[in-house]
Amino acid sequence: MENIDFNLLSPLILLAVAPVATLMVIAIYRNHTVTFCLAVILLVLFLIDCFRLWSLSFDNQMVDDLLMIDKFGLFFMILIAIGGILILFISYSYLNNNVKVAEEFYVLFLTALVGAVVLVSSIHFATLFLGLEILSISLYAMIAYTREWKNSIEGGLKYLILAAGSSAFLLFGMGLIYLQTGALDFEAIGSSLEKVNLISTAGLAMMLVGIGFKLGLVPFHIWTPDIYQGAPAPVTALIASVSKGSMVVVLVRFLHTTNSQQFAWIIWTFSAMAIASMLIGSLLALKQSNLKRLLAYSSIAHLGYLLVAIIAGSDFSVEAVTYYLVAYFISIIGAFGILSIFNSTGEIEQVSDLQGMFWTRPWLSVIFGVMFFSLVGIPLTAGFIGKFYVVMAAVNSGLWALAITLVVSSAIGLYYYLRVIKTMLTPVAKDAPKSALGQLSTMGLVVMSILGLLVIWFGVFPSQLIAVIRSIEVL
Amino acid sequence: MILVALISTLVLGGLLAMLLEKWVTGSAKWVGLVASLLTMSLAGSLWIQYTGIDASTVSNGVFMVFKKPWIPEFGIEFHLEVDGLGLVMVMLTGFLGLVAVLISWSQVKHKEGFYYLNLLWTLAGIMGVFLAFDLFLFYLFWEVMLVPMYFLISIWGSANRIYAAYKFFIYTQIGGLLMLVALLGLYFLNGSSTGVYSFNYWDLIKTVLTTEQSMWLMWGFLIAFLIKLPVLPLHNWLPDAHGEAPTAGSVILAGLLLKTGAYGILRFVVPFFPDASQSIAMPAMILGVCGILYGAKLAFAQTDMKRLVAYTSVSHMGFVIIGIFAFNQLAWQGVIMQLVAHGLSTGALFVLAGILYQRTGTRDIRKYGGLWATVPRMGVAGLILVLASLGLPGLANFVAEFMTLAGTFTTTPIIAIAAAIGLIAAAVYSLRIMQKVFYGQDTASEKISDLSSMETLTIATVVFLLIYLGLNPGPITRTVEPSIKQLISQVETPDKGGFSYRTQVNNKSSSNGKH
Amino acid sequence: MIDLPTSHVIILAMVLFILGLIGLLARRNILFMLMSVEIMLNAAGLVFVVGSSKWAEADGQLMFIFILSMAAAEVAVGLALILQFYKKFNTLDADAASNLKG
Amino acid sequence: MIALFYIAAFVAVISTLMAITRFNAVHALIYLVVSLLSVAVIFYLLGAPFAAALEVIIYAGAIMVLLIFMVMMLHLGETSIQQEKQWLNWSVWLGPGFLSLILLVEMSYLLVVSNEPGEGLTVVDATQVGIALYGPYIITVELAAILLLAGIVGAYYLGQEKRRVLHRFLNQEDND
Repeated sequence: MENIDFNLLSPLILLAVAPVATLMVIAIYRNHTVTFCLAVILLVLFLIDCFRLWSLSFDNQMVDDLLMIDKFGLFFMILIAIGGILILFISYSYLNNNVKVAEEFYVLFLTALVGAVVLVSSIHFATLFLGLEILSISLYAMIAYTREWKNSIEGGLKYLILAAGSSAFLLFGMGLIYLQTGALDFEAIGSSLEKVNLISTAGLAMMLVGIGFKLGLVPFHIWTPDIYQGAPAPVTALIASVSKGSMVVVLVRFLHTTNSQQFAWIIWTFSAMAIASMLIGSLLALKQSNLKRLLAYSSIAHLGYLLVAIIAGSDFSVEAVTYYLVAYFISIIGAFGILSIFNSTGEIEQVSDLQGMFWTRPWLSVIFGVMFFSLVGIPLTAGFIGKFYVVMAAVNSGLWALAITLVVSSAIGLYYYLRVIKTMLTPVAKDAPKSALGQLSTMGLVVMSILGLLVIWFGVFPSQLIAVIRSIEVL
Repeated sequence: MILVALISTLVLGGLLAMLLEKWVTGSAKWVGLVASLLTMSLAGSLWIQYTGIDASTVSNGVFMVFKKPWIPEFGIEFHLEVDGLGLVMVMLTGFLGLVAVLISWSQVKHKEGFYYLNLLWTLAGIMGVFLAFDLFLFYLFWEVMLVPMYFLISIWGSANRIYAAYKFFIYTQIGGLLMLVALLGLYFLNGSSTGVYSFNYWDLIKTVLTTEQSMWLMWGFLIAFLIKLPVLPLHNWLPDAHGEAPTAGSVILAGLLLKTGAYGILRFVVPFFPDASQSIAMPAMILGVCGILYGAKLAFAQTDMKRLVAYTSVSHMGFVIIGIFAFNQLAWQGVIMQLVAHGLSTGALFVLAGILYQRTGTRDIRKYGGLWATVPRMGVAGLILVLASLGLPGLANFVAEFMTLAGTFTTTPIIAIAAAIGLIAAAVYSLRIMQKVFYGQDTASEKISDLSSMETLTIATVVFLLIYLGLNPGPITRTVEPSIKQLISQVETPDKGGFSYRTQVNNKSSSNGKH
Repeated sequence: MIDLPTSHVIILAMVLFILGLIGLLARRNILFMLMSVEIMLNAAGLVFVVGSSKWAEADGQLMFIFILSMAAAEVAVGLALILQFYKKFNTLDADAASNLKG
Repeated sequence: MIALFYIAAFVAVISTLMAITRFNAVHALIYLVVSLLSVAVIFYLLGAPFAAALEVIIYAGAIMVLLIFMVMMLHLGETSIQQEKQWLNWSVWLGPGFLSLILLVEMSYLLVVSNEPGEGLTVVDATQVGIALYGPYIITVELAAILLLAGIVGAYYLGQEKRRVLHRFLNQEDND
């Protein structure tokens, strides 16, 4: 504990204090708007602190082998904070419309972000596990937050059982590795993992199962669509972006630090999972008429793409993962955001709900279209550069099979994304009943516009972002 | 700057049309007209500039360069160049763009703002494809032209438009993504051997590849282009897309989009993979012949006017394939002639089909008949276009096909003979159109009006061009000659030709970059 | 002194883990599923404790303590959810929860 | 020593097996408690007395009792009365009781003889755990606190009732 630079830990401390502070304010004065503002302010402070740290030049510092404060982690902290703030803005009107008691949501939201931030800077099994669980437990409650809805409760419970089961896998795997190596921090594990051994192999395999579950990779993907559908849309956005993203980051860190990529079987397993995820995710999405399920299946495919970049394992690989995550964060938050910014009870769920939206709400539809184009990887959107990066990483490492699968999967993906866009363009019959969508929340629309512009900006001028990502020393 | 203006006029014009339509109803078409006229005149000025340049100072036809770093991290530049080949395609794009806008004038009645946005952006994408000399940029334009085209088909198309739009998009997208993978393969192979990672055309052209590598990479590119062209087993999307698209969409599809495929093969596949492409020449030519005959056969069997014309495109593009894989200058000049002639004649045929459809409400040629009496101007136009399509001497298509076949004959006579049979087939299906539509008994209950003055003007211009180029193909063949020579030199002595050329271009681009 | 081979303890942990897994997969009552998860977590804890003794370090036991706190938090949220679930569906049968499907 | 381990392991496996195969939730939970107790014995044998204590106090003691309480709350109506009658049946208690008895004997024996762990294993006692916990691992303790905070807030929010009643005993209290 000695020699800890509190300066470096300050963002974490700040964020950890945030939920407690929010809880105290709730205890004193219970008001939705006040709580919301407080949460936003705290997150902005966290963000500012991250930026301050980013601008300092410092050596990567480990905190007791538990956490690594480096630019890589810091980059994702910033990403998580920005994503978090955006989702908060979306959540505000949504909660106003859909739940009676909204204040606790912000506490849970902040704890979830603590978990994510711990995950992205984790270099130790203990912090990995705790970060993951803080995130998960907050999510269980947030998924079920609209507890008047059957779907929500069902989703929360399903997620709880499955996530806890997968945590058990992860833990058992960690335990076996610990038993074999006597170490819990990634670096020490890496140095003693060299020789192949039954127990450590079993441990890694079980960890793979756990991680596969958390990322929703095929064949551990079954939960994804149910949870995406059951959770309130802002929470789904959080799961799709922050939760999965931070897990990807910790996976990258783990593989990189322990050098697990030396084991051919891990690469093979990952490759198989990536191929299966890309294909099955895209194929199953074809049948969906529910937008959230559609996005869920597409997220399975997207995680497959990310896995391709991770497998590539070259210098490019980490860059590609990082860029892809940024693009994916923006697009997926945007896509889920649009489902939830209408000032009405409930949310847009069915693809058919969008019919004719282009002619009644052109601006919103354009943003939605941009998000979808980004998700499918059409040029001039951030998603395209992301996908380009991933294909680049794959080709650079000679992973032709994966690159081709990615191509095929993208082509299938096109079909269902286009279907949604087509629906928006199909005019509604004149005598059809008026759509049940209410007014738009102004705040939501502003956030969506910002996201839409960001997608375009990072798609047309990716240079700056790439330069920033390049400036991160690779782990 | 003209090069950028060519693209940006269309892009901005599209945006303006969309926005202005919101405030002033009916303004979109005017914006579209102005933008396309402006583009046409820019292309024209480029042409004039080109003719003014002494051919000896212009190495291989590249006479204007625009370069700006864009994503330096990947070695990506905003890099446009134009040479003779590009110039011809740009002219064609400008002209057919204008035709497309004019023909939409009275035919598009709803959501005009969005319509012209899509129309102009499609043209911008195509323009970009013909100008881009950075392969990333090329890929980008390649993809960008699809999305608005998809909307054009799926919103303003006819009954079965959604199916057609999907099919079109997915076919071309698969090709595009395969191209992306191959493109990256080339990029990394080149980068790892030279240490300079760049998407620059002139850098990548020098890539040293093993036979196997070049074979695989070539297929990646080739499939994308063959889908677009389209060659026989990959042609499936074309009749649907052409048949269901709105008139202007069909004009652009047949007149320009197909040409991007041929252009891509000439510009990229052949010089990048000279040996590999020569090694598959024979199968490719056989496919071309099959395409000619199969397209002709199916065209004969069609009852839907637009699908009929669409299948004739499959047939005509067979000549393009044959010509390209004949690997000689004459054939290639013929190919480019064919691109232009087919673009004009088929484009105009689609215009005519669109007008007929608009007047009669059907595209079933069995329901037409004896229209000559009621609409003589349309009849004359139809006759000339059909004759052009079947390759009557004196019209541009004849020159094109003749040159192609003559060029092919010197290398592979059998193919040329087989392809010539296609000309007879063309005569059969072409005359069937005339016979069904304009001759015979008039079955229509009500009279339809003849071509309006604007439509007459549009078609007359096309007809004039077809006749003019048929009598005097010089402007086209002369313009593309330097480019063709350069491309041929790549095939014959790939390494030497590439290097000597490159040095010249570098000198040129440094002096010309300031334009 | 009698030796206690770690491999035997690991076998025990695996048996417990697999029993828990079987329970998780086979049972349809949500309560049982939650219990099965607890069994699995407990098995994982056992591995850590063995490791702790093997390496004579406290780390493994600390992991066990964290597992314990996680289990506690999870059971708390889980029970609250089960309560709500019971109210909504009037059963604890997981198959009754089939609103979510595509 | 090793025999003790095998006995405890046997008890653990049997009781776990019983736990996942019972139809009655309370029965299953009681078997599960036994399973946890036997694991606690194993912890002790492995030289982790502190972990053993926590296993008994928190796992078996707190968490499982919470679960049992939950089950009892949820059982309503006629069927549950029937079940409750069954619970009182002594034969139900026989299995867990017997297994617990084995563990009790084991523990007594352990208390009498020395408790050196097996070869290759070292005792890691509460002191060491405590030093590690509040030394290098202090951050994780804080994180565990946040974990529990999230759990509490979540459970609190989801558990809130509009005083609608789940149990007949509570029903009466709510009416007044």
